[in-house]
Amino acid sequence: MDFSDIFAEFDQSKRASRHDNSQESHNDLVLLQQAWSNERLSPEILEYEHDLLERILGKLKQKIEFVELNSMEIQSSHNDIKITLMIIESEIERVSFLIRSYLRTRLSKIDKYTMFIMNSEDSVMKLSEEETIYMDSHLRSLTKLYNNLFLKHFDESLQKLDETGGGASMIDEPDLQKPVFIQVVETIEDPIRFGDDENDLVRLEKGIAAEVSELWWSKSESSVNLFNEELDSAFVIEGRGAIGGRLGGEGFRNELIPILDVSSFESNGAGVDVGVGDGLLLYSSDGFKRLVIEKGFCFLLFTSSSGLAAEI
Amino acid sequence: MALPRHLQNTFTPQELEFLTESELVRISPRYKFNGLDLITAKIPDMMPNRTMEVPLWYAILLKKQNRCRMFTPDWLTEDNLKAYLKKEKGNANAFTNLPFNWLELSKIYFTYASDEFRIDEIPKLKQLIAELKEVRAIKVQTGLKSIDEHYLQLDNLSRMEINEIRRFVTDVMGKYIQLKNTLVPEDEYEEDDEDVPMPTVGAAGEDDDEDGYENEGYEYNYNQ
Amino acid sequence: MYGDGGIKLINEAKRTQHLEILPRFQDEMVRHIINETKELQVIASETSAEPLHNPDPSDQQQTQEDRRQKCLQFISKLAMRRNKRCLLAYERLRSEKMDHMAWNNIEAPIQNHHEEEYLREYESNLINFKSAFIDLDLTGPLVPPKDIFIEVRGLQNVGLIQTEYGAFDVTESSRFFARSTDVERLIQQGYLEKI
Amino acid sequence: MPSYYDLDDIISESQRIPCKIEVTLPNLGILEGNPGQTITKDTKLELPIWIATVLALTEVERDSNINFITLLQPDAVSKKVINTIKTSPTSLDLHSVAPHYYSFIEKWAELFNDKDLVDTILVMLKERAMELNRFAHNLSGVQKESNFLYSLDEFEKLVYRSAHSGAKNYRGWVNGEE
Repeated sequence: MDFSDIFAEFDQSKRASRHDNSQESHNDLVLLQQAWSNERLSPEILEYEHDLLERILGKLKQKIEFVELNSMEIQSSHNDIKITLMIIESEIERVSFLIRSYLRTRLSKIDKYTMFIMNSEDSVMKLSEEETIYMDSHLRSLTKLYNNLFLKHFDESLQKLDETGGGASMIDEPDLQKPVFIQVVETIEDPIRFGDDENDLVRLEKGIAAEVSELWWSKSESSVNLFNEELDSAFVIEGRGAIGGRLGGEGFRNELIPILDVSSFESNGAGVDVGVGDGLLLYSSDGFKRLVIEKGFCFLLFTSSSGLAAEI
Repeated sequence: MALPRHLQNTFTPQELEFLTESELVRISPRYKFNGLDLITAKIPDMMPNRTMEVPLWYAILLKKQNRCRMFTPDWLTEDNLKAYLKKEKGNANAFTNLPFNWLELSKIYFTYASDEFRIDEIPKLKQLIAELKEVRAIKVQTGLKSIDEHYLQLDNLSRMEINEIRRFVTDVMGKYIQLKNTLVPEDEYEEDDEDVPMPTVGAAGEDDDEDGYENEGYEYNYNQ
Repeated sequence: MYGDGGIKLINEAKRTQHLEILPRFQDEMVRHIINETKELQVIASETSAEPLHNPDPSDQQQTQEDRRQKCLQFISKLAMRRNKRCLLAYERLRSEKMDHMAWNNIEAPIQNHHEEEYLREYESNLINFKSAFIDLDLTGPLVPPKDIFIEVRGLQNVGLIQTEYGAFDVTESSRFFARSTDVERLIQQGYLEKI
Repeated sequence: MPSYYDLDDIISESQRIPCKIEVTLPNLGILEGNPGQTITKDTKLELPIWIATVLALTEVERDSNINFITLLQPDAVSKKVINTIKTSPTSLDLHSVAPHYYSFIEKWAELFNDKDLVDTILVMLKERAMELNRFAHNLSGVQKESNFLYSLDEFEKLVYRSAHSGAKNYRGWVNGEE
């Protein structure tokens, strides 16, 4: 077997892509890890990463086929070949693990909040087609089980599974007040005003943002593009609203940026600095979202050598 | 269940280690090796002794085959760790700015690149890492005392360290929030809807006192 | 007292909450609760009792006497809902255990045929979902991959071993890299050892 | 809002609290174990929370200001318990007072909008959480088995498990477990 044949494919794609965005693959990994991490830590179901998954699954398929095609033929003891296959296979395992864990995390949330999701069009939109089928089918089986075991003995009025009155609502909702750890990964220069009070200013230096679990934006009434083409560095929010959007600055490609949904803001004074490496633990209470940022109150350094956001 | 409970809303340390393995690190190949176009990385051709960046997991694989040298992180030296430790001990209120995956990285390098350190260096480094962790753990415990429903301030705490306390903190803070939520916000309370019947609590004793909890017979005041 | 059976069932569920296996279905307890609920339904429907709490303004005429009479109906309704909650919470936990069995391929006999049926349905739901991701083993390990390949040393002369990565001639003192899943058994059998 | 399917929440609502019947009720003898009988005004008895809280909020007659029952002060918020909570929160056997203490307080505080009570409980929560965290992490100074761990209420037990598993998982990882 000619060694060069086997790897021609790699060489070609490598050369071809050299002029493309060579960061793309790695960015996909970062995005996938981020999606996995956010899904794990946020209480509610997040939007299914259609495009990302499609891209990665496509490449995964190619690699699996490559391994299958070559593994039996390569019985030679050529070390480079063996190692190459080990590398490819190792990566297949790594990527598979991430996707598997991502999908199963989502399914567990879908199971938990089925009734809530079904009652909210926005939530249903977040599911993939397969997930919707899974959810419907699971609910059908469960309903049948409950009916067969006991509900069928009861009056119709007592058979519902989505009753909300009478003290205990049957519709379990994700707890959006649940505290989450967040991390500031970029800085925004201009002050951001929270609430109506002129004094409630927060300055995030350019390049910084507080990475907040997506639960903050999912509930927000309005989200603002933080780093889009027109608005390069900063924005101002007035009144109740949300800060959030996608980061498109240098080195960042559509990274999710924080959403800080704020209706009341407490700080020790105006113009609080939040610096790189700062992280916040936020929570919301009494039905409002609240942001508390104090100087020096932070957690985390960010992050990977690529300069991209990392979840904590 | 689709996802076991122990994996919900948290990470295992192994998972955090896995994430760190995606980080790019510097290596110096020992042999020529063709580049690879992988799913999540494009590895350029490798030339002997030409320093390059590759994902950590990739470096580990090559390292196991003795095909490269791994450069250990700059901060992971005896001198630097001693300096960190000194700083760590010197300030009771803040954590030093170690890399946010310092625990994962040090463990990985000790495990897979032990020969990149000086002879006898690793036990000392491990000892320093353990001391740092210990000093910081005590600060975490102290810091946790400031926990309330608002926020928790723990500057520069690393991802592994956060993960270690994640569930504890979110449980306790969550309960804070729930308890606070039982109260009607003060500004809304005045406009008490007259039609809402209020429960009454019977006094179990006869004493009367201003401070309700000072005696058995406290009354709840519903009107403010 | 109404609801006592329900709480008994829930305590039973709590006791067995962390068991990996599906405990016996508490047929008798469940039947008891169903019967009590049926009785409650009869009581509750004896008069078309309007809800006592949050009275509607048009309800002005309702006398204290009426309301006293209706209190039993009211409590019956509360108790019915309470019983229903207990039953559902009990079965929900069991369904989760069955889901767990399906994900982990745990084969265990299930006595209750409705539950048996549920499990089969869930399994086929799962197979259907998995078919959209044929390249991933969705039921595969949830621990991050680590040391997929390991270096091993032969301890005995075994001869040629075929793996996906070629054949290895396992002899005393031979060394090679192999996929750990391929050589796991050989290590257990003492033919190889991990270096 | 606890989950509808949450076992602990269901159990916590079965906890009984003392009440006084405010009006004679025909047919409600079931409440004191005499089905079919009448239960008379001023009867004192213990009712599960899921009934008691609703009856305590329901008026006998519209605008009468008389509710079916009056809640009597339960032990859990008695002067004695509250004082112990204030003076030595970590030595209190909370589990004996009420196995689902916090859950009970939430329900109680919600009924009475009792800010003082909530503030007191928050202080206790923190003290006890810190203490159990020390146990969970096996920190220096905490070695021998203590009665404290047996005094945890169900929520605290859960917190203990959280803290403990965090510490245990980390140690396992450091020691090379997969």
